[in-house]
Amino acid sequence: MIEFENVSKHYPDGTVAVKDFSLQIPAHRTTVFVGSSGCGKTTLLRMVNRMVDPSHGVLRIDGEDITNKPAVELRRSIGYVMQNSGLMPHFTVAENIATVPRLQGMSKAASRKRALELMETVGLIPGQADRYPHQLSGGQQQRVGVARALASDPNILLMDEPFGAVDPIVRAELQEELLRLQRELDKAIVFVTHDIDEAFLLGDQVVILAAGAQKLQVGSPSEIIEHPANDFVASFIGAQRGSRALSLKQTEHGTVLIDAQGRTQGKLVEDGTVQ
Amino acid sequence: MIEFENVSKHYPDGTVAVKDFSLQIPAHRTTVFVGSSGCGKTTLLRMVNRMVDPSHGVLRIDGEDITNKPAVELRRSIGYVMQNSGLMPHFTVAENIATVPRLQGMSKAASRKRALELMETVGLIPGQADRYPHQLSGGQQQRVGVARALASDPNILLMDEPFGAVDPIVRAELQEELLRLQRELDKAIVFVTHDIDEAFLLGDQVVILAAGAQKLQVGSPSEIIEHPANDFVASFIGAQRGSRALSLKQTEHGTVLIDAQGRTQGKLVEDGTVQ
Amino acid sequence: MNLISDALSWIFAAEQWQGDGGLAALLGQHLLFTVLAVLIAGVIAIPAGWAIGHTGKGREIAVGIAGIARAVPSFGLLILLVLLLGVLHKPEAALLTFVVLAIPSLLAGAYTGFEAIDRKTIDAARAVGMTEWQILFKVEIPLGLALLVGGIRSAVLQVVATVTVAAYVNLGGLGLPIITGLNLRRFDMVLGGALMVAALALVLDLAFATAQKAAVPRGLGARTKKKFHYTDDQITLEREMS
Amino acid sequence: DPLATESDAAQDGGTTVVVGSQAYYSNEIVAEIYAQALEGAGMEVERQFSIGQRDAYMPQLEDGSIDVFPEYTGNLLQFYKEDTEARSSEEVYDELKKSLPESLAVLEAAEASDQDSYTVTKKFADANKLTSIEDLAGITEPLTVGGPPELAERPYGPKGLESTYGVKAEFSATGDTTVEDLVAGTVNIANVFTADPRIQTEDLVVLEDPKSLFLASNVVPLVAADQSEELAEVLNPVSEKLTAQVLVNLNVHSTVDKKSAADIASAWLASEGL
Amino acid sequence: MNWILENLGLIGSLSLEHLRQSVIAIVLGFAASIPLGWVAWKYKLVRGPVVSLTGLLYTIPSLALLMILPVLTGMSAISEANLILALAIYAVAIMVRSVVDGLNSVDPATRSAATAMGYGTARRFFAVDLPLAGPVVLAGLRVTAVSTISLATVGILVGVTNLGYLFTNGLQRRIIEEVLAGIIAVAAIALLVDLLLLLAGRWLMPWTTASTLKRRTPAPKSTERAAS
Ligand SMILES: Nc1ncnc2c1ncn2[C@@H]1O[C@H](COP(=O)(O)OP(=O)(O)OP(=O)(O)O)[C@@H](O)[C@H]1O
Ligand SMILES: Nc1ncnc2c1ncn2[C@@H]1O[C@H](COP(=O)(O)OP(=O)(O)OP(=O)(O)O)[C@@H](O)[C@H]1O
Ligand SMILES: [Mg+2]
Ligand SMILES: [Mg+2]
Repeated sequence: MIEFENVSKHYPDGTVAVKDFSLQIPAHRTTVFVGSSGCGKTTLLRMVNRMVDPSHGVLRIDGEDITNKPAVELRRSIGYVMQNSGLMPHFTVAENIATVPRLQGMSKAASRKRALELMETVGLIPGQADRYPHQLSGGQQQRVGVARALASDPNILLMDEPFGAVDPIVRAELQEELLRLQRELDKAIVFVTHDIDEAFLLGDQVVILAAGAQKLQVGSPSEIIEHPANDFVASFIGAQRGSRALSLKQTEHGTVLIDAQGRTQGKLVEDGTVQ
Repeated sequence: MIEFENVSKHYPDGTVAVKDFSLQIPAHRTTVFVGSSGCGKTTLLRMVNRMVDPSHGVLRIDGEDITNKPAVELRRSIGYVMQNSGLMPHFTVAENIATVPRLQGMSKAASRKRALELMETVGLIPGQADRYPHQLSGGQQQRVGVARALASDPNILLMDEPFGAVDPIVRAELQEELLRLQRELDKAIVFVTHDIDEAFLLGDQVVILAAGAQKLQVGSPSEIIEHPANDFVASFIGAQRGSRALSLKQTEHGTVLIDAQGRTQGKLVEDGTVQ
Repeated sequence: MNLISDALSWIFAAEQWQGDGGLAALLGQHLLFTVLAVLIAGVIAIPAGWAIGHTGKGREIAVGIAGIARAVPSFGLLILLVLLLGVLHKPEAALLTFVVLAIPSLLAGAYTGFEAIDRKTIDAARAVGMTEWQILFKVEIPLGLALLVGGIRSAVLQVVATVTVAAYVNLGGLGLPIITGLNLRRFDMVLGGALMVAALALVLDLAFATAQKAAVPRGLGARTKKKFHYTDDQITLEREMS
Repeated sequence: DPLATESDAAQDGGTTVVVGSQAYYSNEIVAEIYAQALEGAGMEVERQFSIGQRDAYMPQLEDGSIDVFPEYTGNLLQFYKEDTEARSSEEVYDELKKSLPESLAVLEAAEASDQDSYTVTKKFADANKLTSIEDLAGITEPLTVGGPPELAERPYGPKGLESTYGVKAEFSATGDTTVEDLVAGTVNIANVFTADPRIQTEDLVVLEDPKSLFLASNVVPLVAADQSEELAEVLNPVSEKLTAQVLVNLNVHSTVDKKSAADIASAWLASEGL
Repeated sequence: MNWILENLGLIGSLSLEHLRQSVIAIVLGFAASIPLGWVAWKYKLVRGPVVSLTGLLYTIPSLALLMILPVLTGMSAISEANLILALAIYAVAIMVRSVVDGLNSVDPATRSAATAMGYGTARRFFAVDLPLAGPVVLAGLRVTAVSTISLATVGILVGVTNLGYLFTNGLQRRIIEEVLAGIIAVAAIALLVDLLLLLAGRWLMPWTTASTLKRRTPAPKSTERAAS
């Protein structure tokens, strides 16, 4: 479990990126931070692996203040996936994935074996092991990024807009993949996005943030959609789909759902099973 | 009206970007090309203002083969908005907007007046006229791009993922703005995106494309959602929202719509008016 | 330190500055050679570089020529040209040597300036209906200017340092006290001459650094500062050529 | 100095004789002749040629890292005694012997000399009836002296020309192209070495020097004093054969026939039976 | 051309000398530039002064430097060490800047990713920063190598023998082929070393040349031109 207790962050130039933020992030669940640009999501995330140190407040992992552990060790024990993958361009795919095991002193052969296992886990074929990142597509690069983050079998996985730069179809694929992985792996995932759809799709717990990492609402996707805390949240979660207020319309092809502008948004099926 | 007649484009490296493409694009309407990366959308669009010349086939505007007109003149008579705005970094906002009038020989003073009018049209304040593009936010830059494209009052407006690079909230704003503008201006807009939601929101006619600019389906958003031409289209238009197959679920807060994974997608309201 | 003070007093001795062989005259000759050589090289290399940058063609040839030009020792080339052209054409021989020296930097400055421009900007210029000439004059030249000035700057510095060999073939310049002093074991002269060259180079470098800042179009303020910082010198230019 | 590799190489050479030369082709030929003659006498020879100016190599001779060096009596004397009054070959040679540091010695001087001179073209000499530097004083047209840059500061340079002979002349630092400049007419008086073959090939006239502006400067082997006896045995016969005309011929072989110093030296040694 | 054919041995041995002197200078200059460049890159305050001062070294006329250095270091002016030291100083003048540029060219996101994975500072420098700065540093090194080799010829003016000998000797003897041979030999060595460095770069930095298997959308440039 990760615990933020009255955490604040002031950058040297005076920006207050995070103001008095408290939150409990449960283990084995996916928590998503969602909010518009600059609201402090990345800052929150990077505090967990001490890439950013809080100006005030305490961060605990499993009850222990994280400042008690050397930063370098802490980081090796936490997976981190960033937008544009952050892969080392001069390492091959296998070398990238094996980075942390190697840093922890694993032998070259053993770490390569581990890398190949992980490639399978994230859906990469072994033939790509000796390629360089620029020889992969954006989506494949992100898979490598995920594999690398998983290499030391961390309990915590931090993901900062990991799918922000890939195109929608690949993104949907990666999202499905992550859902599948999480069912298998059962990590505490902290995920940052500014796409509310992605947040609702992936999050067990969704945290909607405003500037200064102010919590607007915390809850499960259903709780939030069914009961937005205020108008801002309502409009925020609606903003990206025209509106989530749908009504029924009968057409010759059956019943469809239309939004406030009269645009078709989906098709009504009789029950919750896939059509 | 823009007419593609059996148009193909082979790039020198052998890529067949467009293969035997025919389509009529009506005046005063918004036509959206949507499809995944590399399917040839940009190539199609750039053929209209002769930034790309077709290898085979003919393109007509209002019945006349566009190769009959000098490329430079043709381009001045067609608005073009690209992702990342493509503004001249060394021109001020007003100078950027006035580029085409100036090229056409309009006086400095008159073209500046025109630029200021257009700034108002696209929702920029006059105080920004003498700023440079990098001093504006991404969304504002896109507005400048639109204003520049409108400067010569063209009948045709080509837009290549114009909102692809801005964040979702600003994107929603710009989309609304474009809908409003189009109601006023009544241009033939050809819009490229790979976001199916955007396509359905903006398009009067939506063209779903596969590799080689193969037309999978052409129709209004409702026609396509209600009657996808094949499984691929069905999955493509569903891909970005988990699924568009929704079913009803009663909750204590009222009736909501859930998708195949049981995730809440919206709230049922009694009729089509906004809640 | 003694040496330096000797050199300084040599430089500042009033009689040093007068007459045909005086420092004022030598400084003038030095500058004249530098300016002429860079001008001539510019007339050749800048349009060529622009043509390469605009069309994207001929880059390999330019890189090849520049590579060879850089590999040719100026000192040897000067001697060869003096022998070939004869003593009556020493100034031409020297000038030609310095022109060869200046060309690589200028060529690189001209075309890397164009190449560093965001392709989208040029694409957009074409899409709004600019002709190729308009693209050249309204977009490429203004946006490529800062790197070009950088190229001129490094060409000037190289030429200033090398014009010292002009004295070797009786063409004066600040190399004269260096070469004379060398044979006379007069270190005040050698160091004095060297200090004069370095001071001249410093002044020119500062002037060009200022010009280079001024050449960055206003619109490319904060956002591209960094980029220009790291491409504003010869090394980077050369790098982009290789 | 541990970094000076030249010294390293030489220090171990009790048995090896190190022969040096200036960075001047004519000097190099003579050095090569010495070297081959010594080799002929069964000695191990190491060549350290083309060392540049006297200032550069004298310290190495003084510290023993070079053992043999072809020198010129007058110029060498001036190096040690700038204000010397000696002018004739004998005077210079005698005074030089006295002025050398203890570690150095000169062997027999050759007849051949390669000394500074003022030289004009034949055409100019005929037109103005010149045979001696003195005659220049009568010329009304402006005179320009060409020579190496440092001539401007030398006692026998333009200043000496004026004080000794009353000849006023501008100076032009023509350096390595002095003869070409004279022929081309950019200067009308040139500071040329008397063994320069172009004095013959280009039809030049060496002006006489009745007031001894220049010192006589004969070719002489400068050697390490402690080896002078063995070396003299080999080199004195060489110097004996080295006449003024021989030196010019040797230079012609180098500049006109483009032969290497080694070839020229071995051919000459063979022809002289040395 | 006769002269060249008859003196191939001389040209060859001078070339070897020349190469040896230049390579030592290049290696020394390179070795000195890495720490200097790192300091200049790391500490913004000293960056300006370090980069401009080393850059200014480049403008000291080589002849003057060759005469003045011995006075400062006490070594003999005609010693090879003196020439090599001077050349190494010029090499530093060029290289420091490209080391700084190279380190600057490393994507901060990559650097930050390395930190996030648990690299310590020193380890990160050698495993990440330095290799990624490699291409820019190599480009600087190539420029340095070429100019050092061409500059080394001035050594002859203070009495250090290398290919520069062919210039002065050729001038004294008016043998044009000799001077020409010198120029060609110098240029050939320079281009050869340049090529070797290029190949070494490919070998040491395989990621820079590994082909992009996925088709990269080419810059629209070429086709537009065809269209306009
Ligand atoms: N190193 C820094 N120094 C100063 N200010 C910073 C720094 N890093 C971030 N900020 C500022 O802190 C605020 C929060 O930044 P943060 O990167 O956490 O936002 P974010 O929610 O991740 O935004 P985005 O969605 O754009 O990634 C912003 O105003 C940002 O400009
Ligand atoms: N100048 C070119 N030379 C060669 N191939 C090209 C060129 N431009 C585009 N292509 C190729 O043509 C195909 C279609 O490209 P196009 O840019 O039209 O696709 P798109 O649908 O706009 O893709 P995206 O959504 O990524 O912008 C792609 O395979 C692309 O790689
Ligand atoms: Mg962020
Ligand atoms: Mg496109």
